[in-house]
Amino acid sequence: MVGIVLSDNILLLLIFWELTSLSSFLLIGYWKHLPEGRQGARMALAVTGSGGLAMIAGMLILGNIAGSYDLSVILTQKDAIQASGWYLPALILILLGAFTKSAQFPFHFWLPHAMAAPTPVSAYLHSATMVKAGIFLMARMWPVLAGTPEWFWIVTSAGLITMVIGAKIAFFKDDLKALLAFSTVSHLGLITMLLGLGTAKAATVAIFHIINHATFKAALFMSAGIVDHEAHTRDLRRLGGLRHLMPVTFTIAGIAALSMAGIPPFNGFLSKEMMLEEAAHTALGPDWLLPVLATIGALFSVAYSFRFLAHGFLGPVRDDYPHKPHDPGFGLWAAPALLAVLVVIIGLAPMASAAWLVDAAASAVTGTAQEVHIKHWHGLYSPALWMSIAAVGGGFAMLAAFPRLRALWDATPRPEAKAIFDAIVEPLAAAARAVTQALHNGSLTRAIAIATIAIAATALWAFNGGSHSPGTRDMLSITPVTAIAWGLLMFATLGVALIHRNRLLALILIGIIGLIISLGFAWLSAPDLALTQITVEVVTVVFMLLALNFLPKETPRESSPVRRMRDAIIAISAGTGIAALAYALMTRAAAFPSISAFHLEQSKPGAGGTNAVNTIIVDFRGYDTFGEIIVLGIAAILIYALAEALLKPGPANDALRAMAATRTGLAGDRHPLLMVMATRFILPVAMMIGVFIFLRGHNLPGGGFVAGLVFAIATVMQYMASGLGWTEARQRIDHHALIGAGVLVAAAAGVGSRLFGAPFLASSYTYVHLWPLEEFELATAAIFDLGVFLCVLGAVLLALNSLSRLARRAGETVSADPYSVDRPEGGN
Amino acid sequence: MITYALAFALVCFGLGLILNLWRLILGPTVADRVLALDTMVVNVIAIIVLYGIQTGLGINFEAAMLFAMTGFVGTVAFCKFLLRGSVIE
Amino acid sequence: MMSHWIIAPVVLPAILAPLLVLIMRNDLTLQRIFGLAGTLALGAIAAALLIAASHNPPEAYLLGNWPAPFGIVLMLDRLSAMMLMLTAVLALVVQLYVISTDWDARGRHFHALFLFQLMGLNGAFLTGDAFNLFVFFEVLLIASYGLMIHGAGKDRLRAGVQYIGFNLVASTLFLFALATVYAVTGTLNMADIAVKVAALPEGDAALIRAAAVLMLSVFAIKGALVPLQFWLPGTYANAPGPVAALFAIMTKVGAYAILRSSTLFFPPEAPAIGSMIGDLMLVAALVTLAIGAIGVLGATTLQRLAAFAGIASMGTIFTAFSAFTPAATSAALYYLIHSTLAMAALFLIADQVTDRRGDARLQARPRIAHQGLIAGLFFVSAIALAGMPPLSGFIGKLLVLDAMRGDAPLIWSVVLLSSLLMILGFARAGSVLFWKSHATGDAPEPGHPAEPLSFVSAGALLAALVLLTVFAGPIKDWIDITAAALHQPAAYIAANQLPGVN
Amino acid sequence: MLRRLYPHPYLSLFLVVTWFLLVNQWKLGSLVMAALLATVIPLITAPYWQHRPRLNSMPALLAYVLLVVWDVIIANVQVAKIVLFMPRDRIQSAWIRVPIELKSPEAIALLAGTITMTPGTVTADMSSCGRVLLIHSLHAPDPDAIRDDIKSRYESRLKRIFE
Amino acid sequence: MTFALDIILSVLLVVGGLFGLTGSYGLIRLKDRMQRLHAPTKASTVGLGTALLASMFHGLMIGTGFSWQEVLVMLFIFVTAPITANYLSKVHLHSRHFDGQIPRTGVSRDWSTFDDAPEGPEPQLPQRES
Amino acid sequence: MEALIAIAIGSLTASGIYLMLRQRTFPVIIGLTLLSYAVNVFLFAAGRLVPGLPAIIAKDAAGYTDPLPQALVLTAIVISFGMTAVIVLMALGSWLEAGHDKVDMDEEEETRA
Ligand code: NA
Ligand code: NA
Repeated sequence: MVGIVLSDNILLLLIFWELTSLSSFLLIGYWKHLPEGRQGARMALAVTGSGGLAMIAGMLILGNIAGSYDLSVILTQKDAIQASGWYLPALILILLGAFTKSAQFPFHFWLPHAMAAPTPVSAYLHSATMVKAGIFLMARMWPVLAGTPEWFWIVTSAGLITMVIGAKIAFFKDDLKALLAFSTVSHLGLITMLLGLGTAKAATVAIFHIINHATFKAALFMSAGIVDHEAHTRDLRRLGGLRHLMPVTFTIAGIAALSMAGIPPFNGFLSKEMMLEEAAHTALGPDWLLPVLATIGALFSVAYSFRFLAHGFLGPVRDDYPHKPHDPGFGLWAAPALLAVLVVIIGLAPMASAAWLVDAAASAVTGTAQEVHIKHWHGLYSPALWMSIAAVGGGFAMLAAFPRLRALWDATPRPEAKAIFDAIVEPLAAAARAVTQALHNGSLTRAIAIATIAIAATALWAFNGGSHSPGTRDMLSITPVTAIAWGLLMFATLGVALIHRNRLLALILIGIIGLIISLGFAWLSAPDLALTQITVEVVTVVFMLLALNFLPKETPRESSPVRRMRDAIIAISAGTGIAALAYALMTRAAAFPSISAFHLEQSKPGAGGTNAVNTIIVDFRGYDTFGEIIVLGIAAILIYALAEALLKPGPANDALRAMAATRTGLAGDRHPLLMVMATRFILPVAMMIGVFIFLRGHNLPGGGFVAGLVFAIATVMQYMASGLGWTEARQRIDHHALIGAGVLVAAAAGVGSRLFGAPFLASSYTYVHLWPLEEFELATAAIFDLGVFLCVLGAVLLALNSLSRLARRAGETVSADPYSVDRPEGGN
Repeated sequence: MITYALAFALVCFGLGLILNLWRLILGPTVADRVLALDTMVVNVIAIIVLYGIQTGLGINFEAAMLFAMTGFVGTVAFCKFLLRGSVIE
Repeated sequence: MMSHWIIAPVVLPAILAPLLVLIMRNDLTLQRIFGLAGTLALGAIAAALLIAASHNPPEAYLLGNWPAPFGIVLMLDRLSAMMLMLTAVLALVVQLYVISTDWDARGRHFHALFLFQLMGLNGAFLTGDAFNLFVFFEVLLIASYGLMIHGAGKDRLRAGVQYIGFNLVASTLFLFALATVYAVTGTLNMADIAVKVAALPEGDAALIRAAAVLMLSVFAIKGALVPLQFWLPGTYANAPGPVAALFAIMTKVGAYAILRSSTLFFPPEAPAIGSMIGDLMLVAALVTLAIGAIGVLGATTLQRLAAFAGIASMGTIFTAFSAFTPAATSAALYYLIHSTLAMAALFLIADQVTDRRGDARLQARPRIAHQGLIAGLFFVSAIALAGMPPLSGFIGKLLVLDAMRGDAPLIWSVVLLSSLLMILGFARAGSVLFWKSHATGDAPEPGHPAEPLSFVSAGALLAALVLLTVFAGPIKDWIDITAAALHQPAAYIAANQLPGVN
Repeated sequence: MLRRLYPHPYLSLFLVVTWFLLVNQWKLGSLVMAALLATVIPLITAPYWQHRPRLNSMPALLAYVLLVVWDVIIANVQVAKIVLFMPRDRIQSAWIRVPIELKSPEAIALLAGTITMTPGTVTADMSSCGRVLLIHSLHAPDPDAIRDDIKSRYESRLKRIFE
Repeated sequence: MTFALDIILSVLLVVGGLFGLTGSYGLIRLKDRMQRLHAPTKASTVGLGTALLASMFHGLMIGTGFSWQEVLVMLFIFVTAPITANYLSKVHLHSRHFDGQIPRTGVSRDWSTFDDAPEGPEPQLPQRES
Repeated sequence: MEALIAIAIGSLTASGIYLMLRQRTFPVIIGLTLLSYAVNVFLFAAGRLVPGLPAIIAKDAAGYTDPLPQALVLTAIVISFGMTAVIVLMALGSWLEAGHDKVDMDEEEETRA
């Protein structure tokens, strides 16, 4: 509140503005145990919140036009702003904010629901202050926005309609608080209307009425609170006759209510007269329209003010109050009493008591010095006088006719705000849910399809957006063997897509693909790739076989021919794109010399190895490799952790146990003698080769990674020969330790360099002549490679171990003998 | 002379690959297909060896050795899968 | 002189995590102590680097002492330092939460994976090498797979398969892009790529444009930019609460990578690239924002609501990026910090609700223990995410709106309307979860063990938002300089001391 | 002690040779490395080969190997003939059971391997008691002859070498 | 000398090629699945062996000296071929395709492939905490 | 030859994507394997095709192929190896937990958590 009045930067102003929305939300929502409390809160937030957003846009537009967000600056830009084409949008947006906040027509419906909050205090906070934020804002923006026809028409008519509707509804409300709430709406309408007129005089009157309204409305709310507190009801139908039981309260409420009705000599009368005066001299469409409507509004407010008094305090004392009321202690009525006094003082001596305040405020609002002249008597010929008299008379008449009017009112159907709100929000939410769930329906395949199409299309679009000159490198000739190998590759590749539902067959074809690609690497001067690809490929296949042992061996045919066709088209278009890209790249020379020239040149002198590929991965780009082995390490512990989780009691564990029951139809001789005997020789030899490949890696194809996989494969042979369980039972391998040690060794190799002030992974090497050893090289890169070796080995073994533990839970047993045929004499 | 002999040998093993593929298509049993794959590996190793002669770089020992190893492990893995389900039981 | 501290955010977890696996894998208490110590240390290092970066020009760290562009360089500049700091703060809070709620006891190796995750994130933020960025993407991804399925369970595993599957496609795409970039420019060092792309012969324009689209698509997948966002809700909703909170930074990795690449080596200034990226990004970003907001209103659970709020925030960030002006970038960066913390907070709160109700479906249920406190926390984070005042979300939104005067009407209406939807969504969710539960008159469930630390964690994040708001001025000034530097990458490139470049 | 260090001396010896084959040079320096590995690796794999097979005479084993190599060459010419030229319906394959007296598993394995590599025969299976081999012969007009040939030509020698 | 080498090499290459082709051809030509097992296990292996032999001599030609590494490859394929054949035969037997043709063992126990003996009792493994 | 390689890469990609669009985890994994084959070859091809000139430094070498893409492919192979292993086990896990190996979630599952 304070913020809205004081803040000079409109962005800051917006913050406070939205804050009021939130505090309303909290204020109302605090009574969350009442459904209407929740509803009111949500409605208030929705309405004022959206208004606030509109306001933001409007303010930003103003700021853009004015070139500053300082209110002081903006206020000087009236002409620029009203001349700008953005004026109308800005005006509408800002008024949306103001109207929603101040419950102006057509947003008048939320306020009374907000009043559900049972204590008059919070109700008061709303009606008397919170909602005035809108008024204040219109007042604040008045200098730059007002004065145009758009402003006049929108603001004045909104205010006028609100005034009439609010007053009318208030008249029929039985709940004291609701009555006061709608009267507030009505008075806000009145003030809005005055601001809409756009004249400095009207604005001044508006200010004056704001002050008056604050005083008598506060007093009334508090009195209502006292009544509620005493009689335990606020229902006018159950009250009456209170003047005998609580005279003090009656006096206070009486003064305030009469002021609200605009009865002299109270302050409400003064501002109302001035309002009617203004209305009388302004034309909205036909000359008579504005005065007449203003009078009707005044008439209704007289009516509900009198009803408030008559049905609440006059009449006979009843014996059926929920609780016998009497005047409360001084503490409770002090405040309203003080306000009532103010009402009287301002009413009697406005110039002495309130003029200075009005002048100050009015000057601030209009931006020009204002001198208000408040008179009790405007003379016999003042139309306001007769309009007032008409209003008062009509008011009495309506009160007299209340029962019949009430019947009429109850008969006429009215839209219930809550219903309207729900009718708007709930379908919206439902629609949102529908859209969301339709979009995010958990289909990965669809997501991938969409992504593929989108990315391929965008890439094509981007490609066409630039010029492309075809490559000029001369191409490689096709030899019979290469042609054949290519044929095999193509067959296997397309074959997999066709027969993939036979999963084992698919794996065999994968084997072919891996084989041919490795061959291709070997042929195209990439021995290291050949080694890596083939070893990785076989370990992968073993891994998939292990998994396939649990999974279904067949993939059911689920997708319709149409779907398959669609997928094929997507796949082929993407494939074509990639093929074209690959062709374009292979057939052209790079626009600039590759950085790898440096690697070739520095491989021996700089990194101390003749295998440039290896020196790149352990030295020039050792950091990549460092990350790479960490990926492997993580993969392994992830698999381990997952296996652990699956082995815990739960559906997976049950599924595994269930499999144990169905282990039938297996061949015998699970550990054939031939294999076991051969392995006894192959295993050591394979290890020997692993060491060899490791040591040579720096200078010739090989290196830590391949060596690690060779060791892993050798171990797999041992596993296949006598079983993982049997093997590990005889020699325990701590896979975690291998992985951890591997990463640490690699890191140490890198950090070690720091001891010499060199950066991470800076390597050094030296040649050692040490009889009787042949000259060999000592490179820190080799230590790094050792880390790689350990990590790879550990990762593969840990993964295999995890799978094997699942298998054992599924009924696999560990044999006691290395091979399964009976042991002849001579042991194993 | 060697050049021709080389070319001849290469073509022989190349044709071998095609025949292996043919068996792989015919099947009829999975074992036949595994056998075909296993023979492919042998032929591919031969091609690598011959390629070492052709380029004059000498044998790509590591490749030949690892292809042999992985070929063996792969074949046994498939067989164990068919016999026992679990490969490293 | 080269500050070795630049590598510390990567090496520290890389050494600590294996130790957890190696020595303490069977002692959760030790894991907690050392894990926490590690995160704290990372925070301290990040702070030091942040200070260093704010006072010095971008600094290159030559790994292996090989000169750029031949070796791999780490680059410390204001942006990377900022991301490091953000990560550290988030990590610390999440870790406290995990420990206080015993989440780490529900599976193995949580803290090791957690540290590896941080290593991957830090590596990605620090690297100055395109391929190395791929490597650390993989590190942070595989760690995230581990965290995502921590504790397993049917839904989590199935969502996990989707998450990893989709990301593996992304990784493949990344490699296609990198290969193309290398084949055309012959280099991998980001600064060097920038130099080469700027000087590219016209005939290569089409190829580099395609490469740019492929690479940015990868980052867009991480950043959940429509139509590549489908992986996000399922993943975040099924991940363990605290992990989802940590993942708040994952989408920002995508944002970071897009910002870095599209300001450094695929800038609008490059003749081959031009306005291409901005045009694409704006459209996608606005749709993302809309879909996110709609999702917030239509969400069925609190987790999904948080996830969609996250998507919406990415939409806001990318909308601002697409302008390629320092002002917009700066606004986006401010909003990035805000949304990371706010999203994380909401996920932690959602976890508290789930912990007490068994799920966090948006249905009225009996009161839960500590309902008032949780509701309060929810309310604050909702304000932040919906972009209502007084919290940083509102400021961030204002900054973005202000910076996007270009196509104001469209952008503003999308941004404002989506915030309206989000306000409605959050209001609905809040009243259903915490208010209707009063309506169903049942008494609250008997005392749920109060884990003060868990509330402290969520509270700390919200407190951070308050600070972000209170010190919006200075922070914004700092970010303004950062953004300006991004759009003037000369200093960044110079720090690489490329041969033949000034 | 030495037995502890070298659980399978012949294996170690074999590994030394292997190393030289690998490094493809016959230098003293290589010998040191070879010795090192030939010591360490068998120690690592020892748990998987606990019992130490009897080996009566190394020369005899080498002689056996040479014999087999020769037979392999012959065998292949024969097999090649059958494969290439013999009409398919004239090929008379047969399953043959070969009872064996060999006890040492190493020896049995060696025999089985030999059978597979030599004249059109393949060791298909073995009885669960390890006393009988199941052999498939590509072209065996007279199965018994093949069985006797195997026993006399190979098994007897292996018996002498290993038992 | 080099001429002699030429001859040796060429012969080895041609012979190797022929054997290799024979092996693969047999894989196609032979009609019975057990028969098919013979061709590759022998012919192809020998074909490769011969090619390796050629490669060893080739070392002399290019002056890097007689190359010994090939011996290891040879050794490896000769040791593993029988195992492969053994496993594949077992698969065939397990497929029950040859039931009736296969002779009895003549001893108490059946052929091991058919003899899915109750797997040995689980030995007490030290409970490993990987 | 370049054309053939390009076609091979394209086919691997196409098959890979087609399988990624299947509805069970196993084909999806196979598809991923194909995709990483495709991208590895693509990355390798980015160094152009050079037979007979491995990047092993030697005095008498006629020249060298570009070693850098090879190094990158090595890294890529290893990483996708780890990733494949992980997704294989995750697929296995979800099969064991869920009792089916469908990739897509139905709406109920998707919106449950
Ligand atoms: Na990935
Ligand atoms: Na991949």
